[in-house]
Amino acid sequence: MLEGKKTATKPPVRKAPAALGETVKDNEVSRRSFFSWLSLGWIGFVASTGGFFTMMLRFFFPNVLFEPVQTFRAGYPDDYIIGEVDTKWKDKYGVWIIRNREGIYALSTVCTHLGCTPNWLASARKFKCPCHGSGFKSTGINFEGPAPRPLERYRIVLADDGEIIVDKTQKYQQEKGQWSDPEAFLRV
Amino acid sequence: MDSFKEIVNYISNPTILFTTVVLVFPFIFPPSDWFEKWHRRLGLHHLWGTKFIVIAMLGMVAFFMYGLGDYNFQKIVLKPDNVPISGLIFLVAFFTWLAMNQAYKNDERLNAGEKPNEYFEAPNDKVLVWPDLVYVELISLIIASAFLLVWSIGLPAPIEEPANPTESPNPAKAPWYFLGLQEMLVYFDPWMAGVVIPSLILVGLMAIPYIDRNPENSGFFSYNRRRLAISVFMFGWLVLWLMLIIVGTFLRGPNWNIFGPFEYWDIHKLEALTNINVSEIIYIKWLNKGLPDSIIIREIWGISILLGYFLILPPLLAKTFLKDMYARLGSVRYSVFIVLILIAITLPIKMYLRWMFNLKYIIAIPEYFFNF
Amino acid sequence: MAEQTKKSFLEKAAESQVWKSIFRGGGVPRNRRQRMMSVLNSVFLHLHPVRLPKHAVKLKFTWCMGGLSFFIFLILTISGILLMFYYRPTIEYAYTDIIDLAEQVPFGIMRELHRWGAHAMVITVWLHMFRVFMTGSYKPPREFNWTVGVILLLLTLMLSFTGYLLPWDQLAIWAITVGSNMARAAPFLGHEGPGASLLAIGDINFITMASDARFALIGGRFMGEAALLRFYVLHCIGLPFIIMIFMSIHFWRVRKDGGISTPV
Amino acid sequence: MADNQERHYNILKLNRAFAISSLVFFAVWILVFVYDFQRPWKKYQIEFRKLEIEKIRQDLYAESAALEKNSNYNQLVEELSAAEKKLTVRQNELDEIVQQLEILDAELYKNNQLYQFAKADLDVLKYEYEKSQFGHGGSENAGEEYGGLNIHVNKYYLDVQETESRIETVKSQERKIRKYIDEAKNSLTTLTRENSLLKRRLTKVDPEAMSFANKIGNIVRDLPVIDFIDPYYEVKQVVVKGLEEDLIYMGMPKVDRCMTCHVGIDKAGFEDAPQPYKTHPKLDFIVGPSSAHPLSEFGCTSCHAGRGRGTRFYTTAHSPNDQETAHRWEKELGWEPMHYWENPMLPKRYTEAGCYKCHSGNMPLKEAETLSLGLSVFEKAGCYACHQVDRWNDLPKPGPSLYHLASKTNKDWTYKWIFEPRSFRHNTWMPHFFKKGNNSDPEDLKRTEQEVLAMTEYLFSTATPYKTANVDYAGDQEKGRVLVNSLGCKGCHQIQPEPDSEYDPSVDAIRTEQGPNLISLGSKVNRQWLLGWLKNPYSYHPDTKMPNLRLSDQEAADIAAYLLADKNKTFDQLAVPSVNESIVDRISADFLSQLLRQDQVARRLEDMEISEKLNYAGEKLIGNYGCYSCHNIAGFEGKKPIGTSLNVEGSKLISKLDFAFWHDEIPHTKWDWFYAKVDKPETFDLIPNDDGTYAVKELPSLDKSRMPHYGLTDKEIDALVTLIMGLVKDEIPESKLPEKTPAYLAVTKGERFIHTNNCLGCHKIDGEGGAIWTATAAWLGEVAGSENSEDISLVQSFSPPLLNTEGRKVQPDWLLDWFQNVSMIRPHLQVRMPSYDFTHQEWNGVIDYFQSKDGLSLTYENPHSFSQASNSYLAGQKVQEEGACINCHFYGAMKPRQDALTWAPNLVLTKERLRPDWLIEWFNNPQSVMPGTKMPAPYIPVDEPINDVIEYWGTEVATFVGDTTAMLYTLVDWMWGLEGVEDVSAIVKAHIESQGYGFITEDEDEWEDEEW
Repeated sequence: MLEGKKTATKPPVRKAPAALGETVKDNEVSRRSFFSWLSLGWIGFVASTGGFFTMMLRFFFPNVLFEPVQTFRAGYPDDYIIGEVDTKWKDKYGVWIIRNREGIYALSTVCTHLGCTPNWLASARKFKCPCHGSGFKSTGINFEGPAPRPLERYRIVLADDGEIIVDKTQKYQQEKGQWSDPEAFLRV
Repeated sequence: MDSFKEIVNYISNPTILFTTVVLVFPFIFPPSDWFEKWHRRLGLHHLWGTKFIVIAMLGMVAFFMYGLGDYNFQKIVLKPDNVPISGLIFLVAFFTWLAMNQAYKNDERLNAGEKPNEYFEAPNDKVLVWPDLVYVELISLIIASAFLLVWSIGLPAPIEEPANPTESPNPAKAPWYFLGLQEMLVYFDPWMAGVVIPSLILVGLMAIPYIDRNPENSGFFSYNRRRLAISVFMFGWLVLWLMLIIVGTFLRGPNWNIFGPFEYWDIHKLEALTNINVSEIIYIKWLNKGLPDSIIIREIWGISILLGYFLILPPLLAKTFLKDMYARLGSVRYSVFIVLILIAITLPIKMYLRWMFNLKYIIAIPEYFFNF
Repeated sequence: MAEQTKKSFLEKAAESQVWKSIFRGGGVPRNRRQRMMSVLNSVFLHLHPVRLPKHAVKLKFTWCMGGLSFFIFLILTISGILLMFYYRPTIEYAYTDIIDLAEQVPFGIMRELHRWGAHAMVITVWLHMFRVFMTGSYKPPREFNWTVGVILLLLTLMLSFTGYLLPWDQLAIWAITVGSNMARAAPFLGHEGPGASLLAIGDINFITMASDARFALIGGRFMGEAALLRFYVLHCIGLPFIIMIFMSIHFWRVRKDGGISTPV
Repeated sequence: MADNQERHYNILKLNRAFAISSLVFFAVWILVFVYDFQRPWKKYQIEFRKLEIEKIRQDLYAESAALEKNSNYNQLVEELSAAEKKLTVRQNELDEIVQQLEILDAELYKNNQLYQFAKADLDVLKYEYEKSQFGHGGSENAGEEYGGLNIHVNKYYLDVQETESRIETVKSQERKIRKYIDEAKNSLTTLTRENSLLKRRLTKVDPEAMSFANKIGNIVRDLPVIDFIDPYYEVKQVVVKGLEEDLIYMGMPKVDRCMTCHVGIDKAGFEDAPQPYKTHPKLDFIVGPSSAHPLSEFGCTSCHAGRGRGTRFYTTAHSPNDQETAHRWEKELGWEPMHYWENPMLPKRYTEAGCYKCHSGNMPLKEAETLSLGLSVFEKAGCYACHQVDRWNDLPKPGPSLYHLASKTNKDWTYKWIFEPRSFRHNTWMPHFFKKGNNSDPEDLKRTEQEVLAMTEYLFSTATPYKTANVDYAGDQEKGRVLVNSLGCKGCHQIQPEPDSEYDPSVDAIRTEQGPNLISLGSKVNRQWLLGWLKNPYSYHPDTKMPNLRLSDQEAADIAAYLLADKNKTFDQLAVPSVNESIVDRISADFLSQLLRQDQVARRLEDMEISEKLNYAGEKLIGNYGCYSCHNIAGFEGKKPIGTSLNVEGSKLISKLDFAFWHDEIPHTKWDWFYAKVDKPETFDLIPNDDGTYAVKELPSLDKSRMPHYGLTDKEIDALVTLIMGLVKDEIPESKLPEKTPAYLAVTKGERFIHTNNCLGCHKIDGEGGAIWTATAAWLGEVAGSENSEDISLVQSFSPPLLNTEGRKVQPDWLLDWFQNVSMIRPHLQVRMPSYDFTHQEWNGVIDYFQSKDGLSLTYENPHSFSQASNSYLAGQKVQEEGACINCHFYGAMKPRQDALTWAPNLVLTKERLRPDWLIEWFNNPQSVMPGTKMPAPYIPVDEPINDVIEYWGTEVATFVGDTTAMLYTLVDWMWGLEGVEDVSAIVKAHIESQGYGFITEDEDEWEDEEW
């Protein structure tokens, strides 16, 4: 919209002096000058209206949000051992952080069956839901019990200082092919 | 009686319900001479006779009364926000009948060379607004107000447990008038079902007067001379809109599974929902290799199918089946009309593809949230 | 005095200067002229023409659905304004205020009236449109008014949709969540819509959870306080304002386009 | 067109007007956008970004330079390139693996899909089957179907697993091939982590380090209108849940946006940057994410106050620290006081006020020196006596009891003291009620003199006698002087005849003012009283903080002789005016007229004798001035204090503070009002003149400000104002307060008890306290010469012991016994642990404090068991022999071999007194437990060949070689077996009297080297 305004305002301005140069007698109206003043007026008016609507639109996006923080800092990649499921954030944030050979991912601790919280059984290397027995592999893939789909993953990225940031606002579902999203998996 | 319930439950399955309705529909609302012939031959025109509406209404009332004796039926039908939909079923049935009844009568008059019923009052033979119309309006207002007040006393507005953004009810449903769209979500991605289709519905509705240029039959009920227009409209309105709302409201239960009206909403019920994309069928099932890395190569088949559907089919139709229409509408109107119709038809097409081949997406580009 | 003039009190009142000034001299219309004037002279009845084709007063033809839609709209406006005196659109109060409407507020039935009226209006609007289609009343010169009608239909649905959130219960927020999640899939405008990820320069995505169409609608990344307030304002001020403008156009065009459609 | 009928205006003119007006309109719109875009905080963020870029660049430069110098790094780089070269040879194999993997992946995909499909169908069948079992319909042959499909599914599952294992095999081959290169890469990554992180950070902020697309994006993201999407420059805020802003009708969670301009507040590395970019001090303690007070949990204004939502300098309600700053702000930032916010930001000097609202139970507050000083002064000056503050509700009155005043001193002294206390003792805490700005007119002086006379009269007429045993020892001044220096009096008292011009008030300094400055006592008290007091202070005043030092009669007499020798001649010569009846009448009339009519007053006065009048006026005046708030005075028991309660003084609305005629001279802020009030309490009775002088408001005598003048230093007043500003009504939720564990509560309570009773005047705990050390040094200087008094370790050894690890150290039941019945532990000490009359509960509180502080919670322990026949005991005997503990320690009655200078506790006491666990800790490293102790770690064989050990130490000791703890436990066993005399005080006394300490006054160095 802004660009349109800029380019559109130029030609009439250039025309205006020519129109003024003509002597306009009493009620006689030069078509050219009539056209350029009028169009200038309309261009200005439409642009202003555009400004008004831009303001309206922008007004709907406040400069700060009052939403609870859904991200947390989960330490450094080195804090996590390859091949292990880290349960230290389970109670506080509802997240398991798992590191495998390629990288790190954050699994939601909500069972996809009825929303209970499964447990990590280190010896059997699986998540087992105590409610109805759904089982998930360490990747989050469901392989037994009634759970209809794999556990969800959360967005996981590195902060500027190299700390891991887990963002619970963004979920990735395997059955939707979202696990291939670069932010669903942190390569280290 | 249980077997009756089981039969109802069984035919409530959208595959059966929808197929039946789609097959029967053109015979009830015949769009062409051929269907018209069978419509008469099968005696379906009696549907719009006075006797039928009495029977139909009594039948529907009887069904609801019977159904309300069933716990599961009662639970879903008497859910406060579902009550208007029950009302809607009766109202739509009645008014469809009323419109068609008058239309058929008018058609007969027109066929007999008479003017339509509404014409009896010659243009000069007008009535004054005071008091006839004003009075009728006042009485309507009183009745409507009384009706709403009775409704309000009889049925408390729902207030459920306090909002909890972390605990979603199962199933989580949109307001009932959007359930048709939510039902489409089963077959389309949200950008189609939630954005493109609703927009096209609105555009399509607005475009009706500009596409339907048939100057006849304005100002009175009629069917015969507008049967294609009415048939198409009826299909959209009754089948694609209202029926999907009813399915979404009454038949969709936990995990968005289908439940018959007399079926218990068992949260454990499972439906096999493993679906497959066109690219997977081609590359993995048929060619027995992995999916190509390049998105374009991977989805070239789906893209071709879609391009063929939207770019090749319309001119083809214009030359064959819809030759007359093309001539009547001209190219612009025809293009708009045919594209709208084709998009509307994608819904049943995708439904059947899903039911028959477990097909999920014709084009699947989740990388850019572009799935069709 | 009453004996002298033998006029009833009402008749006398109808002759007073006050009455005449208010009702433009109108008494109970008794003859054709008065019947015409009663419509012409009333700002409310003036919506109507003076004369109509006969079928326009036949319910069998009109179904009265347009009129009912408008009337229910008036009921909704009045009951809605009353509800606003008790309802506070904040996550702290909204839910409990609704409970209080049912439990404590005198004639809290206003809420039922409002809710069921809203459902009824959606139905009457649909049926009105159905009738107009079936009688082919959208044909020239009424094409544009049909379009306005479609806009009114849309606005009716949006009014109902925005109102649905206000009780702030599970029913409300999940219905709106499901409904508004569509917006995040809007092509290019929703952060999960096709093409949105293409609107980026370098590492900066321009369509994100905090800048897409859904955000503009609910005022946040999640259903929360801002969504409630936005829906409330839209429901009580924004949409009624717009729908009234379009209703005016609609009614005006009905008259200007030749009144109710009639067979040629 | 041509005919312009029915027209008024020339259309061209209208067009022109339309064009111009809409262009102007458009220009206005541009202005609107510019106005909205130009937020004042943006320039700070832009500026900070430059600082940040500069800093990261510097860090990166330094880091890269360090890396280049790192030989390890260069070697790794070489290794990597070598490994890569090697790998090229095997590239074919790798390619093949990639191909294999592709095929396998496709296979896995397909198998997996087959499995998933079958599994889904199976699950449905399973449900159908189960449903049919339940009798809810479902197909009848579901069971069969289920079984059949199950076999399929299992087969598919096996297929999937098989493919997975094949993939794993291929991948492990790949890993094997890439092993070296991967390892090298990994160690290189570890080494360059810091470097790459800095680079990453730089690419985020520094346009020059950005890719081209990001450079564009960097500009676009902050353009007007679209700067909501992902702006770099943005309003930052913290929503503090739980801490609320008091909005009168309700509390709202605090929202602080300070970090919008103070961008570097939580980023280390900007400590030297100018404001507003500076890093917050002590990030580890406060603000830092891992500190006890992270920014996200506490925000800013919860401590600093201010208008947290503001994003402009003015609207945030900044407060200047001084007038100079205020002027600078006015000029540079357009600052003015924010009048529309009750809690403007605290000026820097009062910042610590914010600590108090959460830590009101502590004393001292760590990291809050000013506030601690404020608490200390408030308690010491007895502010709490007149101004009720819940924290101090349980304390006794701060001043001495006046019940037996007549037995202590005389009327003249009392008169002069009350009239002007500092003329007698320059640094007394007794404040001046008279000769203040509002009562120093000649007329006022005449009246106040009579007032003091009346009060003195009342005090003496109501005083009851103090009965003491008549002691008739002659005292020796000189001995008394030594005793005052050595016994420990100076832990609480000073003897400081002249004011100290360099006096710097601090919590520590005030510890030596626990008791009065002991000067000029000869002008004040009578000997008999002093003897009685010294022998047992509680007999004179049960609530006194002065403890019983268990003085002998001779010692008391010596000290009294010393103290009474000092007289204040100037003070003695001050005149005491005679009673002026007419003034006394006026004073009495002022009080009487509060109850009686004028004529009744006159009659009453006629009926009264002069002494009656004096007594009457005195009593009323004591009530009026509130003397009874600080002192026990007969007739005033149970009376409420006269001052305003200060419990929520910091939250008082500023409109409730009367600035009287002070419009410009005192800024209208709460803290400036409090400052003026404390500094010069009568300020608001005065009217400032332009020339800097004051007039006094027209006030009846009884309406004048009575708050007395303490003569505090600026630092002390600031500290008090900090405290008062901290006394707020904010409700802090438990979640934001320190967790109230029993240990925390015990420590907090103990710290306050220890502070109130001045334990740290003598003892040092963890480096705090020990005010008495100067006195010890002085005493050492006298008895052993300056070279010894300068030896800090010697001073330490002759000062009261450190109480580090006291909880772990002693057995609690022994400690309780000892507290109640103090006996000698350290034989060489002159300084004496006094006897306090604390209750059991109070002593237990102290013990609980020690234990909780050391992380112990047990109150009962198994006694240490040992056997005299055990190896351990025998080994212990050997170790103590070799270690020659007897050099310093008593073994019962057995005297140490060395001189009294180095004597140490009787080891017979140990088994009753100390905890074995602590002894091991102690033996391991005495210096870490008690820095500066003269105790050496016992010598034990550790690394020596076992045969040598057997030879020199014996077989018993040899069994413990290799286990230091067990070896040290042998000493414990031995000590537990040690029997003998417990009380060696007689031996010690005799020894020191006869042989002295044996101070070494020559050749100091040799002494140190040899012995320690």
